[in-house]
Amino acid sequence: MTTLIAIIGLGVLCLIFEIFDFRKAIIPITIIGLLAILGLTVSEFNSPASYYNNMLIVNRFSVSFSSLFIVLTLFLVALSHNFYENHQSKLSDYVAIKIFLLSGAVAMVTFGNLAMFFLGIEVLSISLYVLAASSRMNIKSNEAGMKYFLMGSFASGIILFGICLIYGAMGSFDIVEISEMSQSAELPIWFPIGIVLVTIGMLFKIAAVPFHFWAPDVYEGSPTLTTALMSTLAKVVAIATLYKLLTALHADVNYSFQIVVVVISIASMTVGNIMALRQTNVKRMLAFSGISHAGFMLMTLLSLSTSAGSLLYYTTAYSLAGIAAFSVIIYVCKNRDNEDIVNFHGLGKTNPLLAAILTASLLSMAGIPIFAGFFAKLVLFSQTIQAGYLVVVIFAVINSIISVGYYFKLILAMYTKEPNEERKGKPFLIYAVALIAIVLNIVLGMFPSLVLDLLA
Amino acid sequence: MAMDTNLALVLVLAPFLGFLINVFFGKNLGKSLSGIIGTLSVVVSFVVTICFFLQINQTKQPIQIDLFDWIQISNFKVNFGFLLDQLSLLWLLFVTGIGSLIHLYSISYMHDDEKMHSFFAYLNLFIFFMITLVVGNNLLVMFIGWEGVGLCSYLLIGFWYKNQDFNDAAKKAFIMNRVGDLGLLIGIFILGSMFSTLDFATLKTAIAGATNLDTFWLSIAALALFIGACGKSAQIPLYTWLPDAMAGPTPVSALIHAATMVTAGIFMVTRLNFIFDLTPYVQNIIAIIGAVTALVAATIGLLQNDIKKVLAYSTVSQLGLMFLALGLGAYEVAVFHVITHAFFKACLFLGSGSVIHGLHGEQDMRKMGGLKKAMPITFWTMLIASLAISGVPLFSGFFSKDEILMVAFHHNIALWVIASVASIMTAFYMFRLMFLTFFNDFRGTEEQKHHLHESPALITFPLIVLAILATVGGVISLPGNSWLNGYLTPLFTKVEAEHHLGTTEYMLMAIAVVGGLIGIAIAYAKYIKQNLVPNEDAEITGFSKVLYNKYYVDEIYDALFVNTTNGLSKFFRDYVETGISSLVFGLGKVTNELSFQGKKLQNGSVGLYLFAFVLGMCAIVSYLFLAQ
Amino acid sequence: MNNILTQIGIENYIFLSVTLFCIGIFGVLYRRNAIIVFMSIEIMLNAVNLLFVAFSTYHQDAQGQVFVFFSMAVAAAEVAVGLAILVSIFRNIGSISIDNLKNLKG
Amino acid sequence: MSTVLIIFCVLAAITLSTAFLTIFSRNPIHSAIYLVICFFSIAGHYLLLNAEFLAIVHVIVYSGAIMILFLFTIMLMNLNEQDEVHKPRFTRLGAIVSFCLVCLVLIKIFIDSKPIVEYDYTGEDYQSIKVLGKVLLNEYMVPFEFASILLLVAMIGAVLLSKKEKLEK
Amino acid sequence: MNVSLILIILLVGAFATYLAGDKLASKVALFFGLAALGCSIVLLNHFNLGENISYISQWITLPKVSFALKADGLSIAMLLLTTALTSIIIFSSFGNDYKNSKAFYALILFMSFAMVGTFLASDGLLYYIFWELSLIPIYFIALIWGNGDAEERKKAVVKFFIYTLAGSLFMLIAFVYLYQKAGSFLIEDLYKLNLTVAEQKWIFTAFFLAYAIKIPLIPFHTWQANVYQKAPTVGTMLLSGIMLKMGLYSVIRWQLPLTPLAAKDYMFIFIGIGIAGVIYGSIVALRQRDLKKLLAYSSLAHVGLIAAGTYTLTLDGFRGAVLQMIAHGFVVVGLFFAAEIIFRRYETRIITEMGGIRSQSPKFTSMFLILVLASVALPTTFNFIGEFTVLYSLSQINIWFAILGGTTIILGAYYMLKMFQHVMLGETNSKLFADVTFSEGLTMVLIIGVLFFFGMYPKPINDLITPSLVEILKVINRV
Repeated sequence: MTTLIAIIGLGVLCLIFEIFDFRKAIIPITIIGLLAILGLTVSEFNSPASYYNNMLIVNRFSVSFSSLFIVLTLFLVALSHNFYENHQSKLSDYVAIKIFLLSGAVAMVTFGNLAMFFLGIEVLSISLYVLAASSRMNIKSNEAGMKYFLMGSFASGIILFGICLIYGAMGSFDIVEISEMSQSAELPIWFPIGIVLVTIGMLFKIAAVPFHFWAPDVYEGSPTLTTALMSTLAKVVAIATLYKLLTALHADVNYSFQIVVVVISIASMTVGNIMALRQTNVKRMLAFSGISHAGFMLMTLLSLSTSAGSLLYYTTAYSLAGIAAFSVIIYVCKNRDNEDIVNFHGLGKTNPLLAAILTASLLSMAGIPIFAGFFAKLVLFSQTIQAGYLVVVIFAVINSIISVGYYFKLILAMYTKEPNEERKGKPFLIYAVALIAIVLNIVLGMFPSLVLDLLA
Repeated sequence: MAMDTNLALVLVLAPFLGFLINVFFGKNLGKSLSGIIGTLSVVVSFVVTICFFLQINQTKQPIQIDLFDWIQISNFKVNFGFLLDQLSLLWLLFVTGIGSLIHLYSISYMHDDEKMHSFFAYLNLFIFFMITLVVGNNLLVMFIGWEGVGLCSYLLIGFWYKNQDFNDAAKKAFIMNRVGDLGLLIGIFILGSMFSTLDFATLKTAIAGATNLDTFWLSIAALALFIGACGKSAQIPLYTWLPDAMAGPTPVSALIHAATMVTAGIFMVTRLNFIFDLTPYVQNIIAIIGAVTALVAATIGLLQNDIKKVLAYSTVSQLGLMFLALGLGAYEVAVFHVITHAFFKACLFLGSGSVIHGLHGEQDMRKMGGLKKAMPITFWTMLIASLAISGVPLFSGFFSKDEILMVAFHHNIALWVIASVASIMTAFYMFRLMFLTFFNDFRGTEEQKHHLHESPALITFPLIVLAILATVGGVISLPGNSWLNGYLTPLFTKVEAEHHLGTTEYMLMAIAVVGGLIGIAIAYAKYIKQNLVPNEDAEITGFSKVLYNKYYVDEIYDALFVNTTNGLSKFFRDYVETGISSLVFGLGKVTNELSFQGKKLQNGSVGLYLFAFVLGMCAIVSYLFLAQ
Repeated sequence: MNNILTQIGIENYIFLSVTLFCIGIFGVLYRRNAIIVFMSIEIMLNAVNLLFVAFSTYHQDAQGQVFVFFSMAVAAAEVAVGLAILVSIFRNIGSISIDNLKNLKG
Repeated sequence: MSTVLIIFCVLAAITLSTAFLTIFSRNPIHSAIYLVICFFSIAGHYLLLNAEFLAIVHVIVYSGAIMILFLFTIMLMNLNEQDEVHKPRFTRLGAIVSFCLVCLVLIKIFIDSKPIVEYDYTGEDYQSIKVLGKVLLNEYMVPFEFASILLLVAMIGAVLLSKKEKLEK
Repeated sequence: MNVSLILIILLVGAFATYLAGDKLASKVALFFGLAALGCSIVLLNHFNLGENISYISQWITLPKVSFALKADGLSIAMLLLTTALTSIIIFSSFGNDYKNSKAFYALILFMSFAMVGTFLASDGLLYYIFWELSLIPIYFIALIWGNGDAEERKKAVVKFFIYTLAGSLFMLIAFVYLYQKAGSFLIEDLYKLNLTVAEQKWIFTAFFLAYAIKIPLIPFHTWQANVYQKAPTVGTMLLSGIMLKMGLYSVIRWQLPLTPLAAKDYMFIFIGIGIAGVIYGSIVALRQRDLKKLLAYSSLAHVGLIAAGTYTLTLDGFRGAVLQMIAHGFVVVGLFFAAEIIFRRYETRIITEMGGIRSQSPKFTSMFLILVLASVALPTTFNFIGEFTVLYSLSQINIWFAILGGTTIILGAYYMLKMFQHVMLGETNSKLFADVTFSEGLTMVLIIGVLFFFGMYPKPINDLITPSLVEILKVINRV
């Protein structure tokens, strides 16, 4: 609860700073503020509670995911410094929107009432629409924003319809009440339909096949920092929320629903990976890679009762790798009009550190050991096999193999091609973010219990 | 015992030391010194051998020396050790003895070669391995020597490595030997698993003590061992490498490809006589192959013009005779022939070497002739050796060959006929060689003629020694009173009764002698009376051409094995490899193509995206709520 | 007085709402004019709002109606942002047909 | 058939037909007008269900604010029939197919489901302004405040998207 | 003192090498390589004294993974092989001048680290991690410092990586499945499992995919020749000398004991595959134009035989396989080094462009010839011991296996001597060929020394490995 308030306060503070022309202080203050909020959040870890008539329920799950979101936002805000160098007058808006977005995200994992859930997702979405379209004069950005907006609000409509049906069945928005009722009485069919519709809406947000089409286009068109945000924070928030929704509502997760999850999961992995193979735009490639990772994350829904820890671990691993990768992309593609793979040629020679970081993050995504990505997949596989879905795991493995193909395309470009031009400057914050993210990733890879045991 | 061990080590390691010295310091030592060291090292072995020989001749007790554990197999252990018994010492005697002589010979013969020190190094190495082969106390130590001599043979055949033909010959020798080696290994495997030992002595007692022997597997083992012997001793079907091996320097041909290495097969069969005795089928096969080899090689030898090739086929033919004897169970006879053959064949080779040396490398007999005057010692020594090989009475070859023929006669007339024909042919082609080389006028170039000279003493001395041995070597096993048979008796399980010299035997002897003389006479008529010179290659026709081309066996082998393998290799390389590879790449290509097609679906139209969204939603909802 | 839905039947409201929602979906799929697409989305949201009120009556519960307020706020916010994006697109390419938005593909 | 049901049917007919017309009319302005009618009919439904406050708010927000915004944009862009691009046939086909599909699927499900026959009636006041206010500002205080964040974000966003940048060099 | 020390040395070495800078890198790397070798010898000593040198500690609670390193004789033998070869390989590269050599040598040490880990790990997951980890350095070594056309190289290397990864991921599934059954990844616990035949069969197949690709066995070998050819010689040495031994080692350590019933059922098929590899590899090697490719195919043939030996499930097969693994490791490193020595002088690997080297370089010729002969298993060389034992074990299963497998003696001699003839012999080459330098010579002599020493006296290694192999056989025959 305090987290949410503090975040909103910080957002407002950003806007106030702009008014009083403390522009230079915005990012440092935000970073410090976020660190403080992180501390605040973590301190709630062992004190589960519910606030305001169950509007917000703070438990380990919400705290750990909130912390993850805060860390991710921290990274993204740190990257903003360099990214918005030429847009100083809008800096406060950008940062404030990110902070508000974080508040939406936190609301989504902390919700105790579907109203909070819906508002949270809308805050998140609307912020994202704005950020996607935020490069005003760039047609691609406009297009990305428009596509995202159209499809996003369509999905919102569906989610809303789902919530409505749940309400119709239960007469309440409170998840505790709903979950109690869902176990006892004979339910009208509205309830499962509602759950399914909400799930579909969330599947859209995490870009699972066949609701994934927006993702590559939007990722490609959006400003790179926004893409980073979408592919890490937004995706993680969506899957976490979906997970929470399904667990908290004791939803009707029966066998046929699991079959649907299996099919979607396999389809997402396969489509994402196969489509990524022929991409030359790095952001687009990562978008498809994100789709395939969505497929992996969906595997957690097959063993709902036990997989919270592994979901947290997977999302952490994935998003840390994503942050590291995107920081390098931001650095490399700064002042370029596209993110074509050509820009990465010879990075291994001109900038070995960043190349190494990007390589490491790609390897993590590919699931190569010692990187957290490996354990993430391992734990996932383990749980899924335990749940009896060996087929999914086999598909997952085949997809891991395919994925190496395109991750390595980028690595090859960095190490085997001749560099085309020198890049000037070594922006400290980008280096720091990339390095910290990847180091965190590796540390988690070496000590997976740090995260895995949090929600055990 | 420690004394024995040390002496045995000296025996084995002296040539190895010579090898090491020559390898590492040969270049600095100078040619003569390296030659002397090489020779000395073999002489040392020879002296030690004599010591042992004298000792064992008295005690009659074989000397067993175990050095260390070598290979560990689950059901048995192979020690590295030596066995010095009658057989191995006998072999050692002529290996090191003739070896010393040939080393001595080489000092002069190879003096013009810039790589003389490596020549001696290889020779020493060869002697080392040959000794190992002979003294090994089990099959595997023997196998070390077995492969080692093959290696040295390879090195020495290809000694003039700048000529790729010679290298080809060397390679061929090695590979064909290896075919045999595989056979030997298989034999070893079977014996090992049957009796859980490879040690000769233990093996012998194990077989002797075995109650119900699996004769089938024993026969297979014997056959496999015999294949090994075929490879090493140039028997059909693995004989074709030996004539090609003449590419090496002549001392090598004398030492390795006439006197010592090629007799390894006979050594091995004799060593394992207790196995072969139990497998009569295999013995028959050995006898038949031996006889056929003797005949085939002799027929080929009839028309060869290269002086060394003639000798090479003669060697193959003589080895065939020895195997005939082995196959008939007359091991001591075979051993006897090995020894006499070593004397006269070494002498012949060295003589031919002397001739070649005198003619600066000419080997074609058509370009020789009339060398009698220029090279008298060579001529006389070679003549003696030829007489010996032709079986002229009182020369050593007469006794040994005669015994083989006699044994054959007693077993099977057909084999006797074949062997007799082969020996008549031998007499013919040997004297053809002699007449073409030493009689009539010189047919070479003027310049060669100008330089004709007798070889230096270092070359002629071994010739003389060997000629003497070739003459008197027969005394060790005179018919009716054989020292050799008595000496070897402890080795054999079955002791054949001594042949009494009855009328039949004298008849046979007479037939053999007459046959030999007829052969010589024909050669005399053809090459002295008519003064014929063999035709140029192109003019040879008819069956002669088949013979001259060695029955086209090389060509047939090439077509059957070499070309097939090479063709297969090319096929594998060009098609199968690319096939499998493209199968793997194909998977990648398919996914890539899918990706390419998939990109078309992602066409940027929001309408399509939403359409997919709605369809997906319908599908899920209807699956969940309508299909149930 | 009793529940008004006894006379109408909640099913009828559901059918009406579903149909309206589907019309909204149809509009989104059918039209290429971004403004009309926005309107279709508004129709969808309104269909849901209608159902909320119906359910609220069905349960005799105020929460459904309260939720409609939030839903309206969301609709308003979405429209504001959507139109802002639309305007900026219109400024850049002079058209609001979503068919013209095909630069990003593949 | 009771009066209420008749009113419901009429309103429903108006709602659906105007919704259709919104989509089918070629002129965006007409679409907007039809949409307004549609919204009014929905407000009629609200009134029918005794949700007077909501009906008024609905009219104010939708017909008053959102529709004005639409119209304003349409005017701004000066849209008319000619601007309407030709729709490819398969798009239309796809749209119709999916419309029918969704409709059929959803309606089929609801038809299949068990009909509701009993309706609660507590007689308590649950939808007067007073009650709504209490619920909204007591129970739903946090979402209410959070909605303000939503609007704030929308505002910042709209500004961000249309604000011209001061070029600082 | 326990075995984790050696891992630490290598890992620290990798970082130290990277930090040492380009100039010092090779020396620092060699220092750490030798330190690791020394450490493994000390460990051997401790092991022989019967001390406990394993290390185990809990690593991840859920799934239950331990950081468990256990060294039995087999592991220590592989450890010695790895560390000795690493040092030799590093030393052998002193004659080359690599750009960015700090990264290069760091990667070598890192790879060595991963491989040592693979040989030591006694926890399935830890083992898998090391197994995968070893892929990354070799990928970069081959990619960045490789030779030949860049595009071709990329294709080959990526294929290699994806292919091997593909195989090992199936192994991962098998491990996870086993974990579900056993509740632990520890090898002791996995050994205790009683799986049904059907389960064993698919687990066996999953393992086989991983190992067959890594070793490689036909028909999974297509990556091999190209990568060997394209990788820098150091990389090729690492791959052929040590890395493929990982696969063979794993067959003995993991695959067979975990799935004994399947192994027995499938025995003939997999021995057949191994032997087919022998013949196929030898025949393909005959007509290769590229020296390194030829050696690659020869390697294919040799490992085919080793694999066949392991699948016999006999003590002899195991022992022969392990001996041959070590012997082959040394000889193949030596041969590739010979190819490198030629490349340093002639800048080519095409056999037809060589020839006539012998007269210019007697030392090199002798050493090369010895290696060639060792690789065709001439008695007195180490390879003979291994090959003999393996063939013997095959003959115990079926004499035809021994005969067919034994063709390697003939075919091997054929292609190796043919290669030797065309590379070294013939008319003196017009291009100058300087004889080996001191360091090159030293490298070769070391390798040759090892081959001859153990060829004559394999007992120490035999005594080292036999008890652990007997243990493994006990596990295999537990049912």
